[in-house]
Amino acid sequence: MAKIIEPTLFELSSPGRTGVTFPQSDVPPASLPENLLRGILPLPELAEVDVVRHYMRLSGFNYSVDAGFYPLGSCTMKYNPKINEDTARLPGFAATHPLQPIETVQGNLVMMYTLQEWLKEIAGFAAVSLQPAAGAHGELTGVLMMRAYHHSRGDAKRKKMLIPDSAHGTNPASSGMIGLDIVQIPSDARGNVDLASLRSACDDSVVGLMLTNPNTLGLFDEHVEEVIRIVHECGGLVYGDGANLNALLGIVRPGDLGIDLMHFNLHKTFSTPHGGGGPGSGPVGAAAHLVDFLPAPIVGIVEEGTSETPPLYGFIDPAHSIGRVKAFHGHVGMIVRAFTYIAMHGADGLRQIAEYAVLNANYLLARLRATFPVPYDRICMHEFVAEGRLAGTDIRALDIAKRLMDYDFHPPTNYFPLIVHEALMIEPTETENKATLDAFAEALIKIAAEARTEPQLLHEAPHKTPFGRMDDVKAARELVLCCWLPPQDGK
Amino acid sequence: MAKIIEPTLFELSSPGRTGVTFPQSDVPPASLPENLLRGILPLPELAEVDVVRHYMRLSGFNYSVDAGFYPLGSCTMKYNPKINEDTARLPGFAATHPLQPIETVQGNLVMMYTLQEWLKEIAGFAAVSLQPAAGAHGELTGVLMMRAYHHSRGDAKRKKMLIPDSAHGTNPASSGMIGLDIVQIPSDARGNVDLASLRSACDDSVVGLMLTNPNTLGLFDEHVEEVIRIVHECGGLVYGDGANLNALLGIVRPGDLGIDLMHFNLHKTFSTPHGGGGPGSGPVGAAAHLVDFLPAPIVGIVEEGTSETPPLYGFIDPAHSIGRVKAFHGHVGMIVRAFTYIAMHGADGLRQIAEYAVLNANYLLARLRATFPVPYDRICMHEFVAEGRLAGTDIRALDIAKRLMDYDFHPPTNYFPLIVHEALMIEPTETENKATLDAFAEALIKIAAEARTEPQLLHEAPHKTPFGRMDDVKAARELVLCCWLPPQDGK
Amino acid sequence: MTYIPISPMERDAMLKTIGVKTIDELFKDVPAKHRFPELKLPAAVTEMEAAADMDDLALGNESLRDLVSFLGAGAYNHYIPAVVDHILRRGEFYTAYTPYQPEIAQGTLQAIFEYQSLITALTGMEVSNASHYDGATAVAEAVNLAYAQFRGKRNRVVISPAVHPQYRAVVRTYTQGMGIELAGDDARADLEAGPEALGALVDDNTALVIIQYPDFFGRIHDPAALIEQAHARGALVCVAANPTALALLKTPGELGADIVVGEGQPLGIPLSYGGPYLGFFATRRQYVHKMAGRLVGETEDNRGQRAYVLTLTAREQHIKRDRATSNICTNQGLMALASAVYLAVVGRSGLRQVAELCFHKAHYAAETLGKLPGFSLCFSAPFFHEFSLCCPKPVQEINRHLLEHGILGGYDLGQDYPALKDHMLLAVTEMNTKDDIDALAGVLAEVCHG
Amino acid sequence: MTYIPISPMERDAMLKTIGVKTIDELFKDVPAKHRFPELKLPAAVTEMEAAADMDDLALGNESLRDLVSFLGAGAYNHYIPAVVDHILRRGEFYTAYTPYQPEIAQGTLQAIFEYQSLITALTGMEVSNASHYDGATAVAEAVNLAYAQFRGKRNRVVISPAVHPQYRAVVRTYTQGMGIELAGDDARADLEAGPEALGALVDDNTALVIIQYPDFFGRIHDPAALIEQAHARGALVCVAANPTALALLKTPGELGADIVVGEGQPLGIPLSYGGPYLGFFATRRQYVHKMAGRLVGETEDNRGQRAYVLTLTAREQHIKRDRATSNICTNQGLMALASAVYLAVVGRSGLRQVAELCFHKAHYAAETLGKLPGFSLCFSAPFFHEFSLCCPKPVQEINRHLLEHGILGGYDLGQDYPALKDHMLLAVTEMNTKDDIDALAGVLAEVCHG
Ligand SMILES: Cc1ncc(COP(=O)(O)O)c(C=O)c1O
Ligand SMILES: Cc1ncc(COP(=O)(O)O)c(C=O)c1O
Repeated sequence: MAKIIEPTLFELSSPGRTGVTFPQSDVPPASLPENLLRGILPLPELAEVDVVRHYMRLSGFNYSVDAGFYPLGSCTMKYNPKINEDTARLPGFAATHPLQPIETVQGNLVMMYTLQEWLKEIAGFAAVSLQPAAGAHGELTGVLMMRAYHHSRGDAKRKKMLIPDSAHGTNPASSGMIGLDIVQIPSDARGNVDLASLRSACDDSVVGLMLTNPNTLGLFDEHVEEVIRIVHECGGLVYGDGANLNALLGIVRPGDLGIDLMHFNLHKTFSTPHGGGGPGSGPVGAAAHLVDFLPAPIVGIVEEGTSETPPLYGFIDPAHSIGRVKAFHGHVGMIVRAFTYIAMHGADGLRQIAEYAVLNANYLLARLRATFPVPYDRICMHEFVAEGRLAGTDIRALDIAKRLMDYDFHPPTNYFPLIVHEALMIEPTETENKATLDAFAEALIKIAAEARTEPQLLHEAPHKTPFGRMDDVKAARELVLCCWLPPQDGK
Repeated sequence: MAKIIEPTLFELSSPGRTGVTFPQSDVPPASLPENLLRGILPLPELAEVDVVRHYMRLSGFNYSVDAGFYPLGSCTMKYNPKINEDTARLPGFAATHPLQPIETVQGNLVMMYTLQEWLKEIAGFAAVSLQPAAGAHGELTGVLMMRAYHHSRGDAKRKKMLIPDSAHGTNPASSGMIGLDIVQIPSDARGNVDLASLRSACDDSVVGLMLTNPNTLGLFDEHVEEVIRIVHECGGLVYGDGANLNALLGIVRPGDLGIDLMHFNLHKTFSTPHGGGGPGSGPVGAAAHLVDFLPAPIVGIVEEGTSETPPLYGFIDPAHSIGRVKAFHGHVGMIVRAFTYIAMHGADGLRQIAEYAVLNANYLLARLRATFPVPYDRICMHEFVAEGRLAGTDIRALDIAKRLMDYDFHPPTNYFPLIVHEALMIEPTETENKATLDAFAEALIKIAAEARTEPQLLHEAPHKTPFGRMDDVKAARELVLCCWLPPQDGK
Repeated sequence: MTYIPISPMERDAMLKTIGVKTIDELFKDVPAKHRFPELKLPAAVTEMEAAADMDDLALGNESLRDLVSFLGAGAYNHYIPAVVDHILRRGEFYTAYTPYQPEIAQGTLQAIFEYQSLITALTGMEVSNASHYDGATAVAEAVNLAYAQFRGKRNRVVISPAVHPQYRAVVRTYTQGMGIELAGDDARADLEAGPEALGALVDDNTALVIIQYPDFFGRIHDPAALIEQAHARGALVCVAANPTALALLKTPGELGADIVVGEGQPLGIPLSYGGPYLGFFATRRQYVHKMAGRLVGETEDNRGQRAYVLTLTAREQHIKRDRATSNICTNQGLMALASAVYLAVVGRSGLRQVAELCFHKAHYAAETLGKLPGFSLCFSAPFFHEFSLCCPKPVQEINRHLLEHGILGGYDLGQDYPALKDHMLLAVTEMNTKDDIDALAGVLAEVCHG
Repeated sequence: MTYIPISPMERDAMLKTIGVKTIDELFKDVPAKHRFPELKLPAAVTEMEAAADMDDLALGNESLRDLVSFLGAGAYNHYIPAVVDHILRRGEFYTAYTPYQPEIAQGTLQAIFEYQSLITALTGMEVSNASHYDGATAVAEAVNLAYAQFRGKRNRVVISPAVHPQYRAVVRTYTQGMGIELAGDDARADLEAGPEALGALVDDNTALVIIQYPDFFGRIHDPAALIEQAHARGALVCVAANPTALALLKTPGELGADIVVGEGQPLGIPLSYGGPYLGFFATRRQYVHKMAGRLVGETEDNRGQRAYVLTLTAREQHIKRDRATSNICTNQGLMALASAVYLAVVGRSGLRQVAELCFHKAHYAAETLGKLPGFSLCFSAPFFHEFSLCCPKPVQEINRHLLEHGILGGYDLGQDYPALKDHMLLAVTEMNTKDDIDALAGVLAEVCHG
């Protein structure tokens, strides 16, 4: 029997114990439909103090941005300003119902409209929908829009989506999900999209290209305009995976480069917290020719204002919308946070974000390139990818990642992008100071030395964390996915 | 050099770094009085993320009620309901200025008036002042009132305050602070006030008696009415130290027993959190003959209501008030929490608090009396005091306390009350469940066994905490009480 | 105001280490003609100003703190115990990423594992994933599961017209261009017909039958017969359930459902003008390999401690790429945590209490309003906490009047169902007092006279 | 609703272990005739109801969210960065007791140590304690220190009439019956006289001289000469300082003060209708043994780690009992933490910015209002962020008008100082915009005409 460090809610439960209770009914009782009633409701029985202590203890097992450096490549784990948590909780926002008459929620609608405008301006698009719930959801929205665009032009034969081999898994998955065929485009020796391969893949069956730029190597494609031109020439569209927009704020607008549509990750670039897995928010921006295909509805002015009265904001359905991608209007709680964040930064502040994100990444690259192989070694953007191998040792990226935990750092992303062996994908973000970066670099350099002198230290790492390495095979084999059992007491 | 686990704010500071900044001025500048200006402002320079991480790490070094069992005798470390934290932060309360016209703060005043009424009812007094900031502050208020009462009757010769030997240090300190002479009254063999000694101390120089009942042994004085009668007979007053009121809610009203005045600890009995040392709140209740001496002002009805309009609440100065004991009206933030708490409990709920606090204490006593000597062993109230000595070992209460930390419990209060050798004063409170009490008892029993088999384990405890035993002598000798040094950069 | 903790001095030292003179040099790969655009955004504000501005914006809304609400239709006004947000505010939870590194993410992992357990307990199913974006996308993902289960060989999905109109819309969006035929998705269908009527639409090409329980109109139909019919044709059945109602009602699991999804918002999640919410998704063990999303399983660490990890990751996009069942990556982690804390703290008796309060109050409201002259109840089936009221005037007009009395009226069913012109869908929860309901009745009575 | 986690079954098992049959038996020592009184309290409510009731009560106040405020007089409306409350909400901090067990309280101990350091940095002093109840009681404790320092042999305390009237009241309360003579505590004194005038009151029997800096009227006087005078007589000097002003002004330490106290509320603590606030208390090293309150000192643990403990505890009530300098036990720990977080996050430049904004805005206000017909500034001394305005009508009447325009006017000085009838003390902080000030001027101009 494994040792139980913290019992589950069900194990902590005790018959008859109660937590938060509710008032007695103030109306005459109606009769319950006996034939439709369930038996036992097998939820735990706990007092409030039990619940608080349980989650206090669980929280102590987590690493977080609030606790330390979290250079998880591709995830933009920047500091989440606390003011955003407060503004999102203002009852004026948090206690509004999604189906209220628009006249009663002009605060929400002005805010959402303004954020649409700001995102258009920041990335160079003609319109933005705030509906998608996360990056991948934005991608799904985007690929549906791309296909709908072609169909609207009577062009139904396009079925191929071009995706660079460095792309995030959600890119092919999004395209695959709607039935497109994926054609993988290799990268060239400098980490760019290989132009020759791209050219030969481009024909009139191409829906488009899903481009991540800077790509997942952290590199700005040196021929980005050429790449886009090639796709456009064959009638394809270029989708931008905006996960890496943090590097481009105030530096270049994807729309200006010719990207046709793109999702934003408010939960990366605009600092809405990741929540241990979500919620995110993945607005989609579209160039003029794609505006009509955006998910319905978007926020717009439904009655122009006058000199005395402000305009009335409401919802507008794009003419050829692909439809709704979720219920209601998007992750408004996240939208409030991103709005607050952008308002506090302004144009100069946004540019500084990109500048310092890129400065920090290049600084770490400079400090680490002598220790770890860096396969595509040139000036990077907000992140870079090293190889977690060390000549003459059997150390793997995973070992290095785990050992970093003993130095109280969150490891970088491992094993992604797939085109780098033993990838360690390092994204420091702009909210880390030099002392932290130095300490991190020094820890990695020390670990590289340990790999030679005491490799067991790495193989068996982590040592100082509350939990050690996991038996993934057991989990997959036994598939214990929940912990409740119908209680015995028949209640 | 000692190893630094977490640098101080000053050590983390870096020149030129900024955190929260403020807007540019929107008014024409005035000229600063150059001759009155300071040089360097030697505060740290940190970013918000630095501050958050620092305090996250510090918080991880603390034990708390939210984290686990905290049977710190005399402190009533019960669970603090989360709703109280929210109600106290409602902007309608938290953003009101103490000097606003009363017409604009009727919400505050109704609440404060109602809490006064509730506290009167709960403890059996004629009036209550919410002004005192903590228990000791309530005591100071009380002893000043007692003397003022005597003086008002032309009786200026009373200078002696009787204080049982089991009393908390604040009792003699409060009396000493206003220049009274303290006469210590011993306890009898059953832990009661020794009646003979009391009788012989009582004469016309006695201001009164400061009585803690249940006392700090956790025992209800078996002759409480007799004790009070004796003091009253010599013209003295009886002050009740209400720190232990948790045991009496709905069980008996101190006022009904003849106590003349008493402080409440909202931060014990009524669950306002201790805050790592404060703030507390120490309202004082007074019997009819002492009402006029309460600190000024108290909340009252200043204009009676009509069938249409509610009464107007405001401030009233008691006729012979001792004066103000602090600025403004008391710890309103704590008052909101206590109000919420009492409202949720009602009369039955309050009685249950006392019942279960006493049940839990007696249960632990029953489980532990075979293992540790209990000098005054009878049915206890909300707490009891054992001796932390074990025959045939050199183990002290301190060793046991420190070893308990390794079992993830907060130790009981040590070395208080002074009349028990090696005191371990255990107050479980009503918000702990049986499983926790059992685990605690078992840990203590196990520790008693360890004391015999592996005494070093105890002498050197704690082992599993982030910090080990402290060098108190070094602290007192070197007296390093702050950590900033004028910076060198001359900025 | 920015959050950059690097001083100019430090910046210069770093540039030197990098080997460039200015930050601008780091951006030479960016086409010069588009480099450094001037963004037309309002001037930056400090935190103090932002706080005030956001306060003002929020005051531009009339919130449910000011209004008495009878609006539901997929998002419900329930009491959220204080403890829920207190736990959500812990930085250890909300500023962590998806738990890719289990050694330092057991807090999140165990919390998800418990969430999965709570959802299976509530729904009567065997496995639950770690969440979907919302109830609507969870329904769409059920279609994906069924489609994958039959390897694309069954192309028909039967969906009840009494499924939330927005959920049906999302299913249409997700399935467009896939050659999937949606049967039953007809707002002009006979809405009185019970679930059995749907049975007629199920054929051997049907991959999935989707119903809602209680349905969009709040009605509780026993779906057992329909489920049997569907299974007889080899089709799977997905039930979109209201989680509060499941405290009272037979579980979809008992009733034979293959997939149970739903909107988890009623479980301790603020209305927040529509999101973030929580799509829950549970199914039977046999379909687990086809299920989308994160999944946490129990295991052990190398110190012999019980622990949890993300498992069966081979189903997911980062491994399977274009052959993954779904593209989902970021999900609703923190909202799943909110619902778990909610379920833990209200517990067995509390959730039942909430459900009963909803039931009794809704029935009191239905009885009171149904008797008002000019008004009538539109369906006769048993219902949970929502019901359709046939009104003597357009719903919008009535709602305008209600708003003047501080009451947020019900949902205008006419927007989605032509036959339900002048029908209002009203939701009643534990947050509505008898006085609220009587006040609603009072204003409605007036409106009718006016 | 209670928070008792013991089920009836468990209760019975526990009673059995104890050896009694019922809980009531545990109370047999309580005199029967008073046992189990029936408390007349309103029926218990659940959390949901309590939340709503408290919301209603809070709405019974007009708060500074709704009003533009120029009210100060010892409590100031400053911006509190969001991060302050986020840290205060961590259960590890707010649900811990006083750090009696340092091995498991280093979070609190280091936080207090840093607070002490921040206070000494701000005041220019050598040692600070861990807090007093508020500014007023901190002043009273300064009297205790001085009295103890001279072993009760000096019985005179000189206090400026320009010290906050409530602080003076508290000093009177604390010193009553001790044979201490309070000189200068006269609301009819010449208020134009600078601190030097106080000097005349200092004699060889004087233990302590107390002034406020800036004073209650907002004025900044250089106290150096007075301090010299006092020291020449062997007396100690206590300066009650506004901590925000100390970002700009010469420190009392530089100026020679022996004790510096003050109200810490401006440092990130909500107004909360007057409390809980924070009394800070700093002094010179030589007086540390006479200082009241908790004190944290640096040390090492037995693992060689730097650590912190409560030190010099022999001064305190639990050791010294009746001979302790003060009875203080529970202090303002969490408020001290709030001020430390505030000072850390606004930092060197932020606090200076706040102070300058206060200064400039107050001066703009003074200039604007002082020019209004019928109004005039009452003092000519330099001031910080508060000033006295002589008004053409009773302050209460003016304030009623202002309130109608959503403005909370200043403090009516006439209540405390007969000579200042119709004088209003106005405070201006970074929270007041130029528009606010202009609006105030507009309404005042109207009032004067009316
Ligand atoms: C490059 C890239 N694209 C897409 C995504 C998917 O975004 P989301 O997780 O918000 O769905 C990610 C997320 O990690 C990503 O890094
Ligand atoms: C019995 C007793 N009396 C008085 C006090 C003093 O109360 P406070 O700490 O609130 O000043 C305490 C506090 O621990 C106590 O336990």
